[in-house]
Amino acid sequence: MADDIILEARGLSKEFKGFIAVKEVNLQVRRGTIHALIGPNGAGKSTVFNLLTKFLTPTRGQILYKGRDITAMKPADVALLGMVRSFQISAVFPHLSVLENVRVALQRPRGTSFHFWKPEASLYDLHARAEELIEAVNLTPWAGHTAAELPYGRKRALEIATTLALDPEVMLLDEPLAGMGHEDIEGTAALIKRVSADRTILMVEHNLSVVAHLSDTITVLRRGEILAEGAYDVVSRNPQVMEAYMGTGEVGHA
Amino acid sequence: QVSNNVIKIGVMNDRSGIYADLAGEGSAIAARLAAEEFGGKIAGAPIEIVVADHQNKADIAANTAREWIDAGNVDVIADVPNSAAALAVQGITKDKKRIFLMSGPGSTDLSGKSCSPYGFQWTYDNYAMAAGTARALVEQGKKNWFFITADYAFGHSLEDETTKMVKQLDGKVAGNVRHPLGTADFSSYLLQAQASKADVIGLANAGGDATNAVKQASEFGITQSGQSLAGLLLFISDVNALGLQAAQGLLLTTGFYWDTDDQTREWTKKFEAKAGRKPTMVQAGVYSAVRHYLKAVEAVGSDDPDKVAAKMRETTVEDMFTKNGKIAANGRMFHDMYLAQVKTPAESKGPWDYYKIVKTIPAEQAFLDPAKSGCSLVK
Amino acid sequence: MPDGATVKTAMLEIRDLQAFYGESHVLHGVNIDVRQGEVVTLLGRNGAGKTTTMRSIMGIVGKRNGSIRFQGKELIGMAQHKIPRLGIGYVPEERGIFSSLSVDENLMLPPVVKSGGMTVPQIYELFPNLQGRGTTQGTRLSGGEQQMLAIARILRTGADLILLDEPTEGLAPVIIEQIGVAVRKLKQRGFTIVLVEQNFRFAATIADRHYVMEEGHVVDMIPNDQLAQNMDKLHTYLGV
Amino acid sequence: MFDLLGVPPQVLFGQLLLGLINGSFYALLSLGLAVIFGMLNVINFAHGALYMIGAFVAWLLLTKLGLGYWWALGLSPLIVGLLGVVLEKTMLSRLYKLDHLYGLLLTFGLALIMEGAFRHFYGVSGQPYPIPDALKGGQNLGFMFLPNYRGWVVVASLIVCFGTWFAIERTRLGAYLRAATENPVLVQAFGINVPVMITATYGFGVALAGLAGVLAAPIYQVSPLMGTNLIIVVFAVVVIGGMGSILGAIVTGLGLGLLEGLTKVFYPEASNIVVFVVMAIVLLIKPAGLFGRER
Amino acid sequence: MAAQIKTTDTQTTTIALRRPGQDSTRNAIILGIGLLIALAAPYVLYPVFVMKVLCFALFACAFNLLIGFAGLLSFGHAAFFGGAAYITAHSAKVWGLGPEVSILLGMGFSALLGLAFGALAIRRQGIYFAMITLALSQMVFFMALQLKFTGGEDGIQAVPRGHLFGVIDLNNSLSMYYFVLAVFLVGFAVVWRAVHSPFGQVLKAIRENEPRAVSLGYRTERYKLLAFVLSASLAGLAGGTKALVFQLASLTDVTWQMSGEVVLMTLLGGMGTLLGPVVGAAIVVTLESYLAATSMPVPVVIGAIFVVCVLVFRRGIVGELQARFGRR
Ligand SMILES: Nc1ncnc2c1ncn2[C@@H]1O[C@H](COP(=O)(O)OP(=O)(O)OP(=O)(O)O)[C@@H](O)[C@H]1O
Ligand SMILES: Nc1ncnc2c1ncn2[C@@H]1O[C@H](COP(=O)(O)OP(=O)(O)OP(=O)(O)O)[C@@H](O)[C@H]1O
Ligand SMILES: [Mg+2]
Ligand SMILES: [Mg+2]
Repeated sequence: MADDIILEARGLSKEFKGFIAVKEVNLQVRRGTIHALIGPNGAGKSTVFNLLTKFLTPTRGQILYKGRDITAMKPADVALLGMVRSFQISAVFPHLSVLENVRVALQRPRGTSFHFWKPEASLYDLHARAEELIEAVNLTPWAGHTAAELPYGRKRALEIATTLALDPEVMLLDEPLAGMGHEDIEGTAALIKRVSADRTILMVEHNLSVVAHLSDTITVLRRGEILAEGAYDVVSRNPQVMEAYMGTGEVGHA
Repeated sequence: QVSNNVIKIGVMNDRSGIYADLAGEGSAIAARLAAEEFGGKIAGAPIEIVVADHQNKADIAANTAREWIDAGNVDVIADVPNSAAALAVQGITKDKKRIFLMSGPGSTDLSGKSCSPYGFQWTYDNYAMAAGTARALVEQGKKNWFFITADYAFGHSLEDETTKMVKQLDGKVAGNVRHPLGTADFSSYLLQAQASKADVIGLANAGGDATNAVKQASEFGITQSGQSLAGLLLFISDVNALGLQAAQGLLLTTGFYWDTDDQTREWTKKFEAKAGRKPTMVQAGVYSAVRHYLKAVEAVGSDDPDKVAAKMRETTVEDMFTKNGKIAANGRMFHDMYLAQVKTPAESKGPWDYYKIVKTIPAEQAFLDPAKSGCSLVK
Repeated sequence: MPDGATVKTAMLEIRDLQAFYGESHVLHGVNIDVRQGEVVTLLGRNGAGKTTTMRSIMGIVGKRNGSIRFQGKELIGMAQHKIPRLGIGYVPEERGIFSSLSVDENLMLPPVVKSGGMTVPQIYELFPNLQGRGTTQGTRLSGGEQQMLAIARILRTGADLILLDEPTEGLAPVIIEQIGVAVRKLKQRGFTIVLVEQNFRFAATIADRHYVMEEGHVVDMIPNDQLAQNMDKLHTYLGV
Repeated sequence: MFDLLGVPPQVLFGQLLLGLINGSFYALLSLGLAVIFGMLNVINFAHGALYMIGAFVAWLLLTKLGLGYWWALGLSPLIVGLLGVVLEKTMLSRLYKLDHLYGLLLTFGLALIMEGAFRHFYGVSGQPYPIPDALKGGQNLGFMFLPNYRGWVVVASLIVCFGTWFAIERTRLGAYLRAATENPVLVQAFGINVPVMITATYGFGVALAGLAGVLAAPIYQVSPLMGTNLIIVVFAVVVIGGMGSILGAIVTGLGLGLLEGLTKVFYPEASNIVVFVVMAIVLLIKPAGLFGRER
Repeated sequence: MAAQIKTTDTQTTTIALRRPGQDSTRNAIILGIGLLIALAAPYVLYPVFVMKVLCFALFACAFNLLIGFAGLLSFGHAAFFGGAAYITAHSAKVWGLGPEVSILLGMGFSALLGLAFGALAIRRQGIYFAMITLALSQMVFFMALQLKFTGGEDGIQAVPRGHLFGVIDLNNSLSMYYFVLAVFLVGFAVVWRAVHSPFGQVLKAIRENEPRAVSLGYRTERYKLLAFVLSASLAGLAGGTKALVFQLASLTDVTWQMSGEVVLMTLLGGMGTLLGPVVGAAIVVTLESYLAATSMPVPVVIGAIFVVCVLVFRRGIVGELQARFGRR
């Protein structure tokens, strides 16, 4: 069982000048699952993300990735270990083309990224793989455009493609569907499902129908603490969760 | 025989930077005045004057000098304040065998280890400025010195020369303090100088550093409290900029003062008509040097640099700038210098009436013995 | 259009509004009426021009033509900073919380333009999350908290027309409910609200009428009580 | 009597006092820079040139119109401020939408023009400007002779510095300004006339430089180059204090003045470098500067 | 959403990026013409002048590598340029080393200096970065002024050009010229290659969105630092070469005005374009030598060009031409 745990937080806490944003969080993410992190605004979801990916340093606690303590690592090194994140607000390289966006991620594992004496053509063999990824997120018609030209929803898709390019074992997605139109949501949700096949996904999302549909395990955070954990059916019937997060359910996302 | 049938004089100096006031366009005017005395022509060849701004950059100076000589038929280069620029030009004129008349630069290297058979250092040098003032003051009994020195080669050499002279005359140095180039505030250094109880505070710096130091010395009441202030390299343009209120009482050495005799006054009138102000010693020196050069050309009937240089060395310099000036083997023009004291506002009768000539320093005392200059031309 | 704009005073009248971002023509003749005390939503897909409509009202798009009258005053041609002073408050889509300002400073930033705005205690009551966070740097708040702050600071100003651009984006359902409650309360107090929403289930709980936009045009107007009949149409518009 | 590393205490007191005086100059200049940087995100490279112009305006008022120091103290900052307003309206305001570096480059060009023009017309050796009669003379403090004028400079600059600090940090104005730097469009949409506010800010920041210029005129030579050397040190002060931090600018200005004063006594060779050394150390420990916020 | 996609547009990924064939022929033509001009130049123009242009062009290219492709504005590049000049001059004059070794020493010095500056400055961005580099370079200026070996305001004069590899006499101005041209071409090629390399790609990505690059596993500071060191070394190469051309190293080259000048050259020619800095350097150097003989105040003219460039001409000459003739 323990081997199954790919990512684990033990007693994770984060304080900002006296304000406790995350408090004694123990989180276990099992290999090969989609794990959702939900909770009211300000519950500390993004902060947990930032802690896990080392964009923030925890005040207390320990982070284990594949059994290895990564608490003291730099963010870039965490990514090198195969745990890659997306951002709550879309993060692309605006003046690179869609293809180049993906290629930048693809070129990283090659170890030639410091090679300032090699021609760009040494990267052209990555194009086939990049085009595959772009195809997978339905961006093929946009491949030659610069990322800045894409509509918001497409940028999110591009971000996912870029993240996938690293073929991460663990993907952390912070509100991947936020700001997408209805027409994109379904497609992206399906995409997430598809790519989860051979990897682990930890995501923050407010769109409950998607969360319900996708996730194997749900952890509910409230005021920095874990309120409940389990499958959607269990969690969503928890009265505390209903009070703190779901409300009466009548205005939820379409 | 005149090359290209024109005698072309290149006046190169700083036309917009820190030396623009003491050299600048005024030096060009001075050169033109010299040319006019020959009717603008020698042996049928017209005298032409070109100017360039070296912007105090040695590379621009070098480049301009090279281009002037290679492509512009310039026969002689004059002025070039800023020692770095002058050293660069000296190197080129030496290589290319062209005469170089230095009025602006003060580095003794120019007639020392970097001397050239074609280079003539005319008006002053740092040794003369420093040693002249030091000797005069020590002889007045002001034996205890304190230096406020600009912390780079120029300041160090000015301080060294003065110290040597002071010690040689049984004076002593109470202390010194070094300030960076471009210091605005001297109060801290002045306070240290005051605390040293020295008789004389020697300012081994130049330009804005020197004027700021003088101005603040007066603010802190240095001279009133009995210490003397000696500017080791100050020009009349600096005194003019300071105003007599701040500069009064200051001692300095100069190679020329416009109000010395009728001849200088007469020439100054001509200069002032064109320049709108009185000449500095550098500008007057350009006149004297160019005139001496032209005289030599006239005498030899050719602008061949070797012949002209030889002729220049043979003849003594006689003009409103100096009487009986002699050019030594190292290219140093030996002439009398003056020790001047800045008048008080009450003593001054009007603008530019700034100096009391306290003493004439004979040429042999004013300048370094060529034998000790380190110049390889001196046997 | 089947509304009786003359029954109540029209507070905001938009006629044939054209708007441009540089070369690109984004709005092609938008007509909208909002009456005093109403809650009106603008629905439409991404890029339909909803935000641009709001920005046109505030005078912060590149170029606009047509007519926008607020309480009888023409806004087109008016100096930008005078428009809010007439009593219009704007909560932008991207929230616009200032990172160089603390939460308190963010809250107190917009000048009060009319009396009758909410007091700070009332605001804390509405958005308890904001309480006690006064000295935190504005952008250190979580996404949802920032949204609350953005709404809260406009409520303080006493503006009687409030433009809310996607106020529920990124908010937890329970907070969305709270905001719904808040909007209804504001309506009771006599505020007029124009709201851009993607979440039309939410919109349906609070709005009087819905304008549907597509590619820079208003293509339909559905009163809330006829929503049920028009559900199919709406689904095609929004591509749900 | 005890000596401190060979320096008698009297001398040390004197040096500390002088450091404070210099520091107040730094503070005044870096304050203007900080105000402009904080609000416009522009590093005003022309600050030194405008400081110089402030001094020159005082000199011109005196020589051309016969208006003395006290007139200049009021008029000169006003004139420099107006010049700033014109520069902002005609040039700087076109650059806000672009990378902030363009503001730096523009003001760099402007500085060259202004200094070059003054050099061209007034030469470089500078012009004398007398100490006003009311402030002539000095006090013998026992450990040093303090010219009255220097005392006045400290008092005047400290008052201006803390007045400005108060106006910006302790009133609503400051919040408007900071918000407008970040998102002018939105602040405008709250009903605030941002362009006017920004113009006024630049004018004010520049007027501070002009004021420093007038204060400096009787101490230093009024020369076209007077700003050039100073400005880089002032930049370093602002970096150490934390760019855009008003309080940082003031405190660091004073502090570095003192530190520099001490260096001039103990190790004068390093007195120009000390500021940069401090800067390097501060940046290693606190990259945003002593009082700066990480953005 | 639909409004944005022009469905008539039949873009496919194959034509998505640059079209290598067409682009490289055009590049080859431009470079070929440039090379011909450069080879012929010393017979038409004054060689020392052209050498100066080349040195500054290389300096500007080095600077451009940083601003144009990594988005970092260094306002202290004079420290590398001038610093290397001193080291090269000292090696050649005092230690009597050959020109190639002297230049390499100068360059090595700049690289180390760049490493030190970079380590301090890289932590900040934008204006902060500019200010820090400026202040650090001022430190170098004061050291150059005060240290013994630099000769203070006189600089190091009469630096021997020596014999290249002990054989070719560089005192011959044509040999010197072709040596400088070769140095320039090597430097230029390094910049060109670096920009179009895997490294260049990462650099661009970092400039665009640093946190994202970090999240992809790039240790961005190291990339920026490498770019900085590269740029500093090339600036040093230019400075060292210039010291041999003029046979002198002086304070001028370490002043902050020099740092400003290289910014001007790059801005005028076109930031982020490969040829821009070369064009900009040629214009500024020509202008300066032309102005030297007129009575126009040089700083005013230079300042005015700066202002005009920033206000109306931000793409610079080459950038403007490229925009006009539709090249990316
Ligand atoms: N750097 C910071 N300084 C101070 N407080 C912070 C900081 N970062 C986050 N916080 C606070 O920590 C709490 C958790 O924030 P976080 O962004 O993790 O929330 P979240 O769960 O992601 O919310 P949302 O769903 O709204 O994005 C919030 O109250 C926020 O204000
Ligand atoms: N600053 C801008 N410059 C150019 N085009 C823009 C700009 N802002 C928006 N657009 C374009 O104008 C159109 C309308 O955009 P708008 O933001 O009004 O849409 P929206 O209906 O609010 O969409 P969303 O639901 O995504 O917020 C879109 O095609 C968009 O791409
Ligand atoms: Mg979040
Ligand atoms: Mg919108």
